[in-house]
Amino acid sequence: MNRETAPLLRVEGLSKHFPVRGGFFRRVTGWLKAVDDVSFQIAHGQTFGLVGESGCGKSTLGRAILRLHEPTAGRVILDGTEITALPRRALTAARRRMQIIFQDPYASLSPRRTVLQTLLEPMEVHRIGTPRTRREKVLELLHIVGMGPEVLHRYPHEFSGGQRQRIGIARALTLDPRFIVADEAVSALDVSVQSQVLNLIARLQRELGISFLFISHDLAVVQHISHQVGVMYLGRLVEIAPAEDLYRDPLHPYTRALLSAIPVPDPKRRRKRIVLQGDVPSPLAPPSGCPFRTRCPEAMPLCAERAPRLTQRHDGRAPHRVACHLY
Amino acid sequence: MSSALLSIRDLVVEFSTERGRVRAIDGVSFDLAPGETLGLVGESGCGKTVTALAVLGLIPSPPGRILSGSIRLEGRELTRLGEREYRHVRGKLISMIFQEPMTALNPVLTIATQMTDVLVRHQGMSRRRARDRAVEMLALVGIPSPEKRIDDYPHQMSGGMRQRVMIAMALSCNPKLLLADEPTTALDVTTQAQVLEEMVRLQERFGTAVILVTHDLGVVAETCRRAVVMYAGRVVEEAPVECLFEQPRHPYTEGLLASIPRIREEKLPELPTIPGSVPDLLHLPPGCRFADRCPRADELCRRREPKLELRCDIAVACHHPNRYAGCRE
Amino acid sequence: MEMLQYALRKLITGIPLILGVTLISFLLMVYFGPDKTYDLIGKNATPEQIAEIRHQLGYDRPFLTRYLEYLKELVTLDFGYSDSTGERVSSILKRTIPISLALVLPGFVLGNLLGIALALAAAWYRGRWLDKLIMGGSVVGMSVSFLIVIIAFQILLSSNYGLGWFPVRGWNVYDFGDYLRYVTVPTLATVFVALGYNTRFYRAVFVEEMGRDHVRTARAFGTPPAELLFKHVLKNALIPIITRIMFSIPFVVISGALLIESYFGIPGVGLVTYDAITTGDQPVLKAVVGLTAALFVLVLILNDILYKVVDPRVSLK
Amino acid sequence: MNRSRERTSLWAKAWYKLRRDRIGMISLGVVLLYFVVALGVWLGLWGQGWSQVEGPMWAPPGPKYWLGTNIIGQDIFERALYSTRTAFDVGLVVAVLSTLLGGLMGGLAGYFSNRWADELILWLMGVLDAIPFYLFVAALAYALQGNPYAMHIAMIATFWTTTARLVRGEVIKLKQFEFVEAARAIGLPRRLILFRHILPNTFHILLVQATIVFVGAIKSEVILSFLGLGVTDGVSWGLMIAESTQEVQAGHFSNFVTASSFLFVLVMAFNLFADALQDALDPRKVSA
Repeated sequence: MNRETAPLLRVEGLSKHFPVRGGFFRRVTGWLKAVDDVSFQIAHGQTFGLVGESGCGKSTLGRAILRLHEPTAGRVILDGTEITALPRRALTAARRRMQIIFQDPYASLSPRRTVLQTLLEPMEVHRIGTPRTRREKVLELLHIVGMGPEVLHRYPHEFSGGQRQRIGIARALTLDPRFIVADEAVSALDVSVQSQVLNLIARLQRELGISFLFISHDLAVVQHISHQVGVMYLGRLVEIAPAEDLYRDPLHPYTRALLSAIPVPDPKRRRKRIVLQGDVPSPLAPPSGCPFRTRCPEAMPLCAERAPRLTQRHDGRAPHRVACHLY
Repeated sequence: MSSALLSIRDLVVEFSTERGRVRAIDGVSFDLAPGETLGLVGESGCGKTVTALAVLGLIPSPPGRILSGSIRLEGRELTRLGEREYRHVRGKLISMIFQEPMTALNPVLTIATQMTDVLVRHQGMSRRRARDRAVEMLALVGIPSPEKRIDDYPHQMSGGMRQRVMIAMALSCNPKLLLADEPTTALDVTTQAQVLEEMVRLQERFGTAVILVTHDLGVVAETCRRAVVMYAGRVVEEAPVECLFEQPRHPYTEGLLASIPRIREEKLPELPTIPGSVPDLLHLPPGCRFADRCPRADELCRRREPKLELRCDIAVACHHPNRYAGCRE
Repeated sequence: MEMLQYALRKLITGIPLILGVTLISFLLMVYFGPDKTYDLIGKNATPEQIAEIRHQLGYDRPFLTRYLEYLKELVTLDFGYSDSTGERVSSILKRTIPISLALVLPGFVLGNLLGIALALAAAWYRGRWLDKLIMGGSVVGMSVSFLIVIIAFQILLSSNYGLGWFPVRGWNVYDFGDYLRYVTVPTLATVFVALGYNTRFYRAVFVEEMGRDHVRTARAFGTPPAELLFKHVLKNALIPIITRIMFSIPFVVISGALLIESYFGIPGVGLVTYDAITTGDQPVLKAVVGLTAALFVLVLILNDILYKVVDPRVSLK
Repeated sequence: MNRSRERTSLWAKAWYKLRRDRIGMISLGVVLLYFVVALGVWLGLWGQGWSQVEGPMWAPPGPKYWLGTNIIGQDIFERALYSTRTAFDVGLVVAVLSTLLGGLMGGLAGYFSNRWADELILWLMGVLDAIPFYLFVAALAYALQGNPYAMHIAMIATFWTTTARLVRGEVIKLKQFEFVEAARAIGLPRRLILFRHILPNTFHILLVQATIVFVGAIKSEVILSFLGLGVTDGVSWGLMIAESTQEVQAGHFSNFVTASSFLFVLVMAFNLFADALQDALDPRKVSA
């Protein structure tokens, strides 16, 4: 296969189930299916936006891909290497190629280590370069994320949330990864800083050709930087489409509801919105059939019987896939 | 404005911290008409929540205290009320909904206990009457089978449900003013829509005035009639939402509006941003607090702090505001 | 039913704990403990006499057998006879435990109740002078040794150099009046020593609870101070309070009683234990250690069940 | 970011805060003064005449015997000085070793929480907590056949559990933090994650715990010595109080008051210092 057209990351049937214990001897009495049979691909230098509400399993999915959570089933193939099959030592080496940016800028930096220590550590672990080249690399990375050498010897508590997030991004870049998971990377930031960081990530991916899995609960945030967007509900992907298609023509009733629920900052356009009834069901006891049917305005008897599979939309030109019996 | 329900003038709230004294809000003034919905907008640390807590006399003290200024509810000065008198205001004339539905309700008391306590205290109802009223209120905020759910403990409910309970509890004594502090921020988007809708519907029905404290301009656009924008402890702009969104006058409002993530028809090459970050309240610049981040800042801005100036129904604190787009008088 | 099942499960998980405690104390006290052969028959015994007495004492049997015998004693509550007095250990305990309870209980209860009351006051007036006064007093109280308190109180209240109101030592209790006369000074000493620690602990608990969102909500709805303190703060703080009280029970009964009883010459289980320590009376020591471990497990179970009672969120699953 | 803010580690910030705490600094001074006294005894500068029986029985305080003499004519002041050394002997040994042990065990238990290593350590802590302290000391004294360090060992063996529980809780909390996940994501070995990223963030607990254990050890020594289970060679405040109980009944209070006051002032100073330290190190306050 041509390297240009082959995807960088292939996720096939990935599942992460957590055991639930109870009963007399704390036996395993059930499984929480945080991620259930998820498949998608990310092309070289592209960003895949993953959207869903809290508890839908999107963060678990991101961590399972990196094997920060050990997946229960399924395969992850990054750049031809099957990550899920790697033994421990090889996995450590493979971590050079995949990194993660976290949500909470206050919790993601080690509080008693300086910026320099934090940024040198990945290179030390992987024995990259000499002390001198490592230091040069750190300065270069700081420059990329818009910070100067004066921050090298400072501690995380001396920075604002946005600055910490930049340091976290710099750390993820130290190993020149091919792929980065950004887990709610801008959600904890104020609006004015949020767009600074979003622009930074978009620039990095353009200039360095890194592929991103950008996880967020906010469809509006995802739009700006995503090429593909996937929508998750109760551990499953319910819709995947190129960004333009998804926002122009959302198919799954859940995607539509999500889109219409976003408050629009324009007082003249108070639209009628689809307000979903009730709450997300507990992932411990998901509904039969389609997981969304309990809140779906278009639910049919069929939906309770059979879970819809993610299928290519028939009429479409674009690779727009949706898991809904309506299509 | 004598017709105002709530009138805040030059309010200053100070906190003593390890590194020195900080004015969390510094000279905040605005009015609220009966039944009106006002958005109090700004980013974290701008003082919007402190303002709401000050209205209810709930500034944690120590370390905080109201240094000066006045808060009047129907002409009655609240800052001078004793603790005992204030108790008859809280929950009865003014009530408040908080951001975190997970922690705002007492975990070891049932919903029934918490709601009836308020009604018994402020309305002098018998417990039985109070319970009936509480069930009624729960039904109004859209809780299914309220006569059963009322005996639940908070942890048996979802976040959205709890926030509805808070709304029901807050409106149960028919207060004149409801302070809603980021009531939907902790909720998921789809739940957020439900809860907001519920709140607006009830507020209209009861004729309650609302101060909606939020960082989300989208929420303000959809629910409020007027908005007060705060930055670093000060009001920078106050205007009817139509004017504010169509023609923001303060460069901060303008930047904030531009940088809201929104679904766009055309993808922009670069998202608009406000450069820099919010100043440290301990080391404020001498002039305008926004000057460091403002594209229009000049010598004057760095030297002198602009005052909030009112023209027609738009007030702005800026030396170089956007052109005035006309007013609706 | 759910409660019973839970208690049963806890009891089963408590078994390793009891095994551990008994094993360690058996190892230290009996296996590596003092050899009593020569105490019993003197230095000039013949090898046959020595072998005979060692056989009687069980020293020649394997470790495991002896340990299992100890466990059997624990299960049947029959610990044999005291080495020093020859009295049945079970009857010694039966006689002395009630005295210790009567001695220690008033101080324990008062120390906790007063501690909670002072802590509530301090937490309510946090940062004001009353808080500073109470907390200052607590630090002073924490800094005085229990031993010094006992001696000082005895001098001040009981001896001829002080007020001389109460008996100096002993325990001649025949009616309630006697009881009050003998229990007062030990109780005052216990309360004095416990109060500092208790007040500090409880204040920290209350201050944390008062900073919670739901207390702010209660204030935002005009809840008056008494209701706020008792219905919202105290009630929510019950879990740490219960934990502290429950887990101090085994120690108060043994350690607290030991010092007081040995100083005041009160014939409770503490004094018996102290005498057993000094004379190396192994049957008594084995009984005390075993029973304390059992008490500890009981406390663990009771504690968890009480959690369930005070906090609806706690599930026994 | 404001440039005027000093670039400081959390430790430097804590020290800065501690320096501004007047009560904390005064109590630190008192503790150091005691330490100098103990050091002097170690170096043989003073307190060497603690065991000489040369004075008259129960001499009143005066220029020769500053605080009088005891029942057999020993200089009470000398004995009190020497006891300071005994207290620091016990306090330092127990505080340092039990804190190290507690930190290590708590760290391991927390890092491997809900696995067998954790279960084992928890079980051991439960067992040690369930054995009555005085009995444990006595049993250990038997088992070690009069080893003078039996008391120290017993204290270390029982005092580490509190520290370990606190550290375990903190480690479990820290493990959830994203910086630990970040360390895993860059492929840092587990050992380094624990020692480089997790344990350094529990040092504030260890430091405060060490001061608390120090106080606990000194106080326990007094009671154990009184019960005859403690110090066997040398003299300690506890032994002084033990011998004073007979004197007290005869109306001679100097021995009792001296030992009690020496003990009280040191313990009080240490308690106040521990409070100040805790305030200064509280991460919730420091990061604000």
